[in-house]
Amino acid sequence: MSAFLALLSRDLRLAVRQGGALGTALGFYMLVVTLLPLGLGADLNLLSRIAPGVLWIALLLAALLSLGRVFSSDYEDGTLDVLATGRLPMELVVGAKALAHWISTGIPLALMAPVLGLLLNLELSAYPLLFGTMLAGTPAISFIGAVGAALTLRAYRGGLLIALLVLPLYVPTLIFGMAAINGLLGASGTMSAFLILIALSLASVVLCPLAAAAALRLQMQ
Amino acid sequence: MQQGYLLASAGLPVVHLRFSAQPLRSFSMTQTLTQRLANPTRFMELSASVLPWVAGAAALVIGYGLYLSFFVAPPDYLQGETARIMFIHVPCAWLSMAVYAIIAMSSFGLLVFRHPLADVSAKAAVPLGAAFTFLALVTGSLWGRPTWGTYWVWDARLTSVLILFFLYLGLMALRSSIEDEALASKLTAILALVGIVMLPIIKFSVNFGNTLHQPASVIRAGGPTIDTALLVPLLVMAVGFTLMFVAMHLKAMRNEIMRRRVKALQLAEVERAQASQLAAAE
Amino acid sequence: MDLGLDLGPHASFIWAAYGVVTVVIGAMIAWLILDGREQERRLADFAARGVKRRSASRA
Amino acid sequence: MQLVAENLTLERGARRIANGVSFVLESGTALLLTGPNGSGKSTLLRALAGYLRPSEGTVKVRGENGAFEGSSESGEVAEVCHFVGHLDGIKTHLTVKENLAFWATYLAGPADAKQSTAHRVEDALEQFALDALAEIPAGYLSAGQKRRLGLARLAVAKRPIWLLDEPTVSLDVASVKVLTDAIDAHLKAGGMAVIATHLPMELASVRSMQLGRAQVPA
Repeated sequence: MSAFLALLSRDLRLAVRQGGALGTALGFYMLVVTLLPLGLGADLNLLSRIAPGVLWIALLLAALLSLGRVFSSDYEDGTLDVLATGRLPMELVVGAKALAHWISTGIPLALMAPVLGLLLNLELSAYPLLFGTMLAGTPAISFIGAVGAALTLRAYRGGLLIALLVLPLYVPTLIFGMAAINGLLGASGTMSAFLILIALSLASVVLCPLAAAAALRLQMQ
Repeated sequence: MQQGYLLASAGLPVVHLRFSAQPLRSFSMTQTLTQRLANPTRFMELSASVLPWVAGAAALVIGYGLYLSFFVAPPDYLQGETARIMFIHVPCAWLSMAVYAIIAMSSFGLLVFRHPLADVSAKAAVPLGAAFTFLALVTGSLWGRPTWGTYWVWDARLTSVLILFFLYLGLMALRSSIEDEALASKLTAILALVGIVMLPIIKFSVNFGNTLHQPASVIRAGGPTIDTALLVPLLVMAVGFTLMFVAMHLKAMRNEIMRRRVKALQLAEVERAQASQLAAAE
Repeated sequence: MDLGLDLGPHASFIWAAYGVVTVVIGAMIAWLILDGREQERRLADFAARGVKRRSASRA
Repeated sequence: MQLVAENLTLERGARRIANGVSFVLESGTALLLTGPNGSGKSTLLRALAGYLRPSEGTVKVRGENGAFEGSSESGEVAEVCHFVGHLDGIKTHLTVKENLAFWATYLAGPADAKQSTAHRVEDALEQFALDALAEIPAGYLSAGQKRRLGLARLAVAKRPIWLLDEPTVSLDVASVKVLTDAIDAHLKAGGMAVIATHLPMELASVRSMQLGRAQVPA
């Protein structure tokens, strides 16, 4: 456990020291949300109706930006080789790194979403819900994304390839994330989509490290 | 011949089945039937004799199916003549999913059993599956225009087939962007397995929205709801397309095995050139 | 395109659907055959020059 | 303890790198792998660490009485070895001390329980003459200093098998001495080392194995 925590805290510390990655992701997030009303026309009613979807899609894209570096920096400087000689199974190495990505990128993006909601004329009452569903859905984004990052570690054209591999796999997260907000906001007030979203995140936390670890082991030969 | 070593040890008298670009080295009587079928050389012999028959059967069945679909099947009482698109749309849609299942099974065979033919099968099937998925989308949209009045609706089934198409594209893109072919095979296999786990979840999520599509009508409890006059041509076409896919898959696998043999030969030539250079230097 | 068939007002959609399927599948079959010929040619070329694979020489 | 390689055949892509390599390494001895570039030294080390799965043969660890303790295939060899490859495994945004402290926690095993992490880090800093640089971000170090930092990892956690790939590259004479002293102390304490090098190393108890060119087919 101490090895897991050591790795987690090292990755978080690096994220803070390097700083740039988070700033870029947040800036990108803001920019996409700004561009969409410019492209769609600034009809406030339309915007408030599509706001949850816009915020989710922009968040997916912003998270995707920072995913490429999750394993590649450790691969390039030889750290991954040494991590593999630890007592921590590769699955937990992946888990620690994906968790660090969630904490350092997923949570800040989720925190940012309500602020951007202002730009999209989203009702104030929706903010806690929006933040809550994003908090519930972003682990799936980090962990599914980790699989894509692991698969493309040694691929040329890594960045674009990750998007092609991972975005189709984000479809359930997107749909249930949207449905969760609509369900909670709507008159029905149904929780089912929100619960499914949580289940999706939990399942990806458990299953994705298996695939990512297998992919990493193959590439360390 | 052997490299220098400190302590001699006898070579293990075990036949190792492993993935390689070449056929297995030697065969003993202890091999099981599946191992023997796994031998690419054996596969080449078998497929050479089977392929013409499968291809011929596919041509005959599809020909008969086309005759049925155009000259025997009556127009649908609701959709009229356009229902004839169903006879090619449904087989393509069926193959789009069946081929992905074959890829997933082959991937499993490669990763778990290191079956030497499994990767050849997976690699050969991906472009074929992508093509059938593409055809399912195009024919579906051409069917949708007269029926729904629009080329595309965001209905659950169409959307899942579209995402399936993206998964196929991902498999092709990943394989083509990794230089080491053995590594590319295994990573693509992992992606294919991730895909097969995600597909039902994607389907389920997409179903969360409303569906305009007609509910599954061929296979369902209580018997098919399609009129037999339409069902017979549909089934004939489905069988024909499946046979055609089998023939194409066999041919693509044969090509892939030959391509790998060519690579092995090229490599052998490089090594030989190196050796003669070395001998000349000494 | 008159085969003695009257496919109604939407005939063009039906022909387009069958046409696309024919073209795509035809292209795939053509590619498979040409690719197969190319590989056979290269193998025959190696055989003519007497180059053998590592495994073949040992078996 | 013994490190046993049996009839290893290694392949990279479709290329055969090593064929039928076997050796037994006893406690207290080092094995020098020599040979020209491309002769498979690095590949062999990676196979010993368990990164590369041999296409034939096995790597095993045996205990004092010759009992089987683990194989590289199942990762048990990796857990008892230090691997120092061409890359140093250093994070340039962390200080020298933070780099070592991370590895000290991450790589620690039961053998390290007696000493605190901080203590082990201090020892390693001292041993590899890095104490003056402890608070400096690793990105500012020279190539030789980075190499020393990478090698200092050997001292922060006790592991019986050291796998070193060209460890003397970019080290000055004094640092090479520090390294050979560290290896000698490790061997004296019952450890083992497999070292790929193109330079001779003066060690107390050493055998060497010459790797030839990749084998050419008949």
